[in-house]
Amino acid sequence: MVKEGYRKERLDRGIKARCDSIFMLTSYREILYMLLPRVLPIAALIIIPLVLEVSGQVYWQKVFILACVISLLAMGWDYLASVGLVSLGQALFFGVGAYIAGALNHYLKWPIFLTIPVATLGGALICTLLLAPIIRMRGIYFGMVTLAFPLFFNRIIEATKLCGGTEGLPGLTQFPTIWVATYLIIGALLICLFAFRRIIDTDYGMVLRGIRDNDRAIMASGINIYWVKVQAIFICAAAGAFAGAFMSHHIGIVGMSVFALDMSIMPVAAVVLGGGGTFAGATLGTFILVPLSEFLRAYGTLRIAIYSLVMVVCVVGLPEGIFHYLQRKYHQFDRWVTVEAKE
Amino acid sequence: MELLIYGLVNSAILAVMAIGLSLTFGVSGIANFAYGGFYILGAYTCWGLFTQLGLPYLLSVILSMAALAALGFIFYWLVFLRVRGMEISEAIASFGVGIAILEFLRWWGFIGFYYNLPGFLKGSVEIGGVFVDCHRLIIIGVALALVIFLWLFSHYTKIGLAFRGVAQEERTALSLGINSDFTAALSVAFGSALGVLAAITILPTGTILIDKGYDALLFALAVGLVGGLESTLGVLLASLILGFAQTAVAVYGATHWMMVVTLGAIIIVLAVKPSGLFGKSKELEERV
Amino acid sequence: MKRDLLKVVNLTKSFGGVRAVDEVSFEVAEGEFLGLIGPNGSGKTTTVNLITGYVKSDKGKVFFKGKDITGKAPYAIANIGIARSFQMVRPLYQLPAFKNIVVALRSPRVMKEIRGGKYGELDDIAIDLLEDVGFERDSFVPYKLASALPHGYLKRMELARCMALRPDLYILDELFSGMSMSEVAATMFIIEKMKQGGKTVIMIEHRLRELFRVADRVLVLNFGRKIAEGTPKEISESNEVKKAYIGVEVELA
Amino acid sequence: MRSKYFQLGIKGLVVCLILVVATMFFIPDCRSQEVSSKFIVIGVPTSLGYPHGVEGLEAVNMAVEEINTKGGVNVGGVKHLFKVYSIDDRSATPGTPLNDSIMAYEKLILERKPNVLMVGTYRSEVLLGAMDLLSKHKTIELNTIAMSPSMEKRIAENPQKYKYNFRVTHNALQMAASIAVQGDAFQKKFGFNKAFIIHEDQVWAKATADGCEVMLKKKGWEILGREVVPTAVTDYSGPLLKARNSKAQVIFTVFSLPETAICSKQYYEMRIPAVYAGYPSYIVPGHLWKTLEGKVAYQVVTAGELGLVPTKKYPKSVEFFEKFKKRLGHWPDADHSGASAYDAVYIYKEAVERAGSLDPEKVIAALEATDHMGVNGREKFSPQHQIIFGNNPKETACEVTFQWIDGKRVVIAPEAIAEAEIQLPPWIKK
Repeated sequence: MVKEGYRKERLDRGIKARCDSIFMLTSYREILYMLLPRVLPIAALIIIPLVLEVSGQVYWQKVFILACVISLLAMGWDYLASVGLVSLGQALFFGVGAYIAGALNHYLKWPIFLTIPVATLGGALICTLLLAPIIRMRGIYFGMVTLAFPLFFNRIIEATKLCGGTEGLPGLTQFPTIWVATYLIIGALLICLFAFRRIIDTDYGMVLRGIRDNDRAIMASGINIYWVKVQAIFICAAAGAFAGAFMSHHIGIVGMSVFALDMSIMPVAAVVLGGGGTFAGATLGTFILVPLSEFLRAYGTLRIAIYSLVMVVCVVGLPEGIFHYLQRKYHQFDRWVTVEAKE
Repeated sequence: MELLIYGLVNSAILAVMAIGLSLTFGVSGIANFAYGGFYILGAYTCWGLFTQLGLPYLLSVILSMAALAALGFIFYWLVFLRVRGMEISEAIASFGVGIAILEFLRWWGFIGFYYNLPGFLKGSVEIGGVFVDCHRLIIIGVALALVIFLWLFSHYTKIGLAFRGVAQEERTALSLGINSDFTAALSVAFGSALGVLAAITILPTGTILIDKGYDALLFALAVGLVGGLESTLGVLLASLILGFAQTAVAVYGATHWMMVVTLGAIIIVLAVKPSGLFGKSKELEERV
Repeated sequence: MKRDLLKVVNLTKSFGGVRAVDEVSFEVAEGEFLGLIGPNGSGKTTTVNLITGYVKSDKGKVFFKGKDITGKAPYAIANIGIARSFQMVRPLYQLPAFKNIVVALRSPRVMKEIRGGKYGELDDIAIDLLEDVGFERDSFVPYKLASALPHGYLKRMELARCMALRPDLYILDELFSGMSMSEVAATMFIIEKMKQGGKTVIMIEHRLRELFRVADRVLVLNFGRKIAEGTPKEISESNEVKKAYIGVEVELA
Repeated sequence: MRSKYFQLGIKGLVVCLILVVATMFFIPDCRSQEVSSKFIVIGVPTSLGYPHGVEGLEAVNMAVEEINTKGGVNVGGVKHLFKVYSIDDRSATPGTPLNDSIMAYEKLILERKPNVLMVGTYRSEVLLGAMDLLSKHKTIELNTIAMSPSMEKRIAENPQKYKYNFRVTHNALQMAASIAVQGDAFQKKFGFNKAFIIHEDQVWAKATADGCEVMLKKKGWEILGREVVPTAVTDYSGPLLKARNSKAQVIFTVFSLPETAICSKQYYEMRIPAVYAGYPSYIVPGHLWKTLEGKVAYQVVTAGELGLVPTKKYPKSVEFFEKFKKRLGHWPDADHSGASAYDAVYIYKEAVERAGSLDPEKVIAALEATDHMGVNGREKFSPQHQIIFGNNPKETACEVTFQWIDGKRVVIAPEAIAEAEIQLPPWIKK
């Protein structure tokens, strides 16, 4: 692939060079160039469940829903990472949301349309209060504490037999049809995707990103970074808690294993695979990982081994993430130019 | 008395488990999440060499440690080198490798209760009215020996000094002609070998099981986090604290809460002193 | 007599066994321009870090406008009205230069005065501020990513960020370090303007010629201790100061 | 450092990955169409990373092969063959989320359209969650691993909805009854009446221990204490010491996880002056004496299934055990699920033949009327779809109590099939 006497040159496409900050679209092709990458995935998200229905793949519809759920967690992770907080315990948000919705439905018989919002807000509040004391920690240390939190909850529930203990709370109200569930989660996914992208681009989002880059400079600017971080955790936790509440109603049971390690690892892996900082990368990552994991189910226990190896290869071989790679390829082109021989 | 002896045994187990992980982190700043995988892989390698190939026990212990050290070394060049500095990628990549090893072994058929390593000594003794099997006493011995050995190693040998150099200031070490990549790879190798030693010391108390790998990682992390990941003294102290806390809870409360105590300790210690009891990461201490 | 704006009493901090700052006390009056000098490692930056809350002091108190601000968080101190620049500039490299200033404009202290800050308004204020410190208004410079700007510009951007906070007290930590002669001259102009505007400034500097030109009073630190205090003229003639700066030619302004 | 070739390789890999995923999404799965109407499909959703699951599947395969070589099942005059599909629900691995295991169930049901599910999940949580799923898809399941009595409770509450679940193995309460039978033996021979209970933290184990406590108390036992051991613990000295300090004469244990082997070893090393008994199911397998270097000596164990601890008094069990051991190539590791999975296939076969149809409603009716002489004894379902256990294999299904003596499993209870009498460990002075 390396040509003798040539070297590769990488150029931005003209439209990209013009479009980075100021829009000067001059033809429908340029408009398409800008719009397609944004519209196509949304269209795909909305159409895929229909396609799956038509082709009779009921099971893959469920996989699709699972992918959306994980994707919410992954986007929450990405949002939190944009303030420099690396969470390894998305299962905490997921689990708290799931248990609140489960308990409200199981003990108080609240209907779904009440339990999910209450679980989303209440779960976010509880998680924020839990994480607030350790907000000063940075890097992998914050990650390790968040990793320990869900396991801690798991043991607490096991020890105190709270909410059904090891048996869980079975027989929760399920969604009336699969379509309600599907489009509810797709809607949540799209709202999160666009809201997060929007927030990050505002001045407020700038402060968020600034905290990750250099929190000293932000503090010297008189901004209370801890309060901003708390807000970020709240938003991330709300996304996670919604996912949890949704999931417990979707499968109709909530048990201790909502705090399982998989729920923490999957979102992180998805973001790393898809590429962080853009939210779209997180979504792309989950929509690769989750179906891949389902596909590998046929290999039994080997599935996890293959799956984690694929993850390792991607992390090691493509550190920027797939989304950034695709984005670069879309906006740039390579060409070979001759290398002038040295005299 | 029971509390004293079994607390000590428990602490020793935790210390032996954690020391490999903490060594690697202390030298190269790598949290090797594949540790659990190496731990179990080493145990099975030793089992295979000993029972299937019929090698002498000591030889198979040494061979399996050497094999895993080599694997750790290769693992550094293949994986860690490419993601150095990106903490999250490091954690995910190594964790992925660890899971892959464990689940591959499970798929290969290493399930069930056939796999057992002999203890170093049989029989049991009575100390102050409490029966302890000799093997557990040996674990205490191994833990002590390891700590002393590590201290001597890091203070009086050339590689050990290089380790310490890299641990303290990587750039200065580079300018002094220490190859920091080589040293880091060595540290991963060394950590893995210690992991195998830990497995061979601890697992004869039960049987070799895949899930023990996950436990080993969790406990090693717990001890490391409480004590400060890079400090040998911290590991020692943290395993004593956790070991006695667990045993006390088990004896006077319910066994139920053993794990809760461990995880609670992590959360509290990290919230109060983020670098652990004996950690020295200055950047974590600064109020920024 | 003007009242004291900042009062530092017996400030002490040790790192390990070393006493970085040892029983330092001084006051800054309103409208005063205080110079803080000393050889490398004499505890100047640590003193600033202690005042602005980046490092927790072992002993001693800091009063600002008569109120005790010891141990408050850095952002709180910034909001009370002490703005500082950093010796080692670490701007938000991922953001354009003017957005770096907008971050400071979004602090509660400034937002109270601006009220609302309609879309783009903050950007305009930021660009005005950058112009004040010598960024060419109609060029691309204010819009460039901070990571693409040369060091001298970043230093002045730090100054603009301090000004954005509209503080009562400026603490400038080695503003001139790493600047070229012409940049120093340009920045000196801004500093002099600040002095004329009656701003209260604490300035840490190694370029004594420039410092002595503007400073009302100079404080000398060595090994964490205050060894001398006085007008620039007194300081430049002090033997003790000369001893501290062995090998360094002390020039008169 | 990295060569260009390597980078390209990675890019290629990523592209392939995306392509594979895309194809999976859009190409309909054609495997589900190969199922012919001539087959009766048995789905085996279970934990294939654990002995219970693997051996359950093997036992199902063994029974299916036997039936198929004999010509299959006669459904209303038409011969059908059995076909087995399995899926790994990973439910025994602690890190698996609930939804993952339930998805495995759903995948199997939707893609293979099985007539019946066998063996089933490892974790009770998943069993309870799957009950709703089964009633939604109208699929019958014959469980042989999970032991939580909550299943019967739910069936009793809503028989119409949950009628699809049957359990061919014992449940926790029956286990408790068998442990109480052990107690009788101690009482009769040595006059013991002080007990200490240690159990692991699982739903069924808790239920078993509860039941055990009640039944032992009824028989005049004094329960000196109870200890719960969470999963994944490596040191059991705490509970054992408590048991010793309470001066108990018998320690009744309820364990299923393999790491509880440590407890057996520790008990032996610590020379606790109380007999180690109950249901420490990991020391059931025949090779354990060798693996644990004889550190299980004199421990008394109740095994769930007669077929896995055979006794000459019931020839059918020996016959099965030899066949099964030959097929596995080693001693069976699991304490239950092997023999009952084998029986489950025959029970289902007979039910289908009696119903003369594959319609779930009719098959359920036929299953409820089951009366089968299996390897575990005579098997009948209770109204809550649970096999009835008792003390004589000629009348009901049977659990076995044995004691490890000189490397052999010596059956000591129930009386109808006992080969020898119970013995005390030499370190206990009567």
